[in-house]
Amino acid sequence: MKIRFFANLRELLGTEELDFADNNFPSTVAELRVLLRDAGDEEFAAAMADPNVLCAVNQRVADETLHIEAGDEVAFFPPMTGG
Amino acid sequence: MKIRFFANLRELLGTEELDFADNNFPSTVAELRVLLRDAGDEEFAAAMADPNVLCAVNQRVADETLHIEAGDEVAFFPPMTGG
Amino acid sequence: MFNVRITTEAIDVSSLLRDFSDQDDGVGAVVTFSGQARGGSVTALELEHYPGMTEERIGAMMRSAASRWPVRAIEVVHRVGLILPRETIVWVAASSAHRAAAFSACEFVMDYLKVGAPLWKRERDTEGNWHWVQARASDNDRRDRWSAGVREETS
Amino acid sequence: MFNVRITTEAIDVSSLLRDFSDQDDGVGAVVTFSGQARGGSVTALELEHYPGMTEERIGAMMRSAASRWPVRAIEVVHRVGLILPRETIVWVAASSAHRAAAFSACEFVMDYLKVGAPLWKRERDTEGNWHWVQARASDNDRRDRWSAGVREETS
Repeated sequence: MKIRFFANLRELLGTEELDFADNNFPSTVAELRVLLRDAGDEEFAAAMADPNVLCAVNQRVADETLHIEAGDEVAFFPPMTGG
Repeated sequence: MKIRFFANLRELLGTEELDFADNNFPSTVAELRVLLRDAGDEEFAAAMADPNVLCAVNQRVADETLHIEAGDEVAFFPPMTGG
Repeated sequence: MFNVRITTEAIDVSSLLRDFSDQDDGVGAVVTFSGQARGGSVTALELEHYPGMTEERIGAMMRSAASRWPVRAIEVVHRVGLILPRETIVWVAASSAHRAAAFSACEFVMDYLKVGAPLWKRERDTEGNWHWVQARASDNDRRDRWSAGVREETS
Repeated sequence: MFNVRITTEAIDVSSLLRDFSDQDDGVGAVVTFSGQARGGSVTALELEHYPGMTEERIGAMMRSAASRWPVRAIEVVHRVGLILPRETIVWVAASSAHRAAAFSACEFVMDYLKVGAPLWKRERDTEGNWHWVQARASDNDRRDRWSAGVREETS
């Protein structure tokens, strides 16, 4: 299962996508955030803990308690600044 | 002194302008309305008495009590419907 | 900065927008309104205006908008004479560094113009008869809400 | 009727307005917003987006606007990639038989887009360094006023 990162998270991580083996997949957004802290440096870990950093599951901004399932499209990004 | 008429008032009167001898000029907008009733037919007279019909003095919508002076630019017209 | 024009020529909104957007060095936000003649049972419009007073009144509306919001430029072009369905009757554009200001200024000028600029419209029906358009109370309501102060408090 | 497009090409607001105005047989009112990159201390912008989700989110905003006001058509074009000062970042157009609906729908979509469409902006300063733009609380405030219900009551 792939997890996508955008904007400064992508930069901090140095990649736009991480691969997760499906059997290790956490069950909620909150749990995924904890797991991901080790994927990058301290600044990235802090971003994962920042409630302003959003998680989208299947292209919808998701609640921390949402259950993630195999095949879901998951992404993390900072507050949006388009327009 | 000339008085201008627009839209349906112009049509009712059959002209876009009436000439008033300065010495006969009434002192307020309200008095001018009364004087003008005889300038056209009954429908025109009714329009002159209609408070929805506006009078502009020097290109500003005027209160009924405004004093008209020689040299003023006076016009009557219905509610505006531009745009 | 403030430009008002009354014209008997067809209004080309596309070129107006190009010129309005280009006049400034990246102003931020541009909001435009264009009002077109509708078709259906109306086969033509004719617009009459009070020359001089129309420009003066619209100019005052633009200055009033600029005193309420930080706008960079406002432009109004209003067509008069015979207008066919689909043709543009009026164009209003406002620019600002802030999008809320551009939206408010454009809508404010349009709301005031509808009821406060000396222009009159008559419509030709399918049988060729002309009828003067009656003023609508709802247009007065839209203007009056700008003085109620509610909108500013929520903006 | 509802059209959203994300593009790396320059946005030509003039031709967009021509096409948008022409698509309909005299709809009445057309309101447009265009946001341009400002100059000054920012020498360039770069816009990144989440493909697919961006279109889906903006589409949902357009449908939401259409459920609140009687709009005929709404169009959004958003540029991504490198954008220079004065170039257009975003275009929103709304048409309706009623001007108030066109104004509201256009501003509503723009206010939601600013905070709810997955796009991110970074700026290049005069020394060539890039900085991510921080989200502004005022943008959230502008979106939230649409759910406060105040504006509808005054419209």
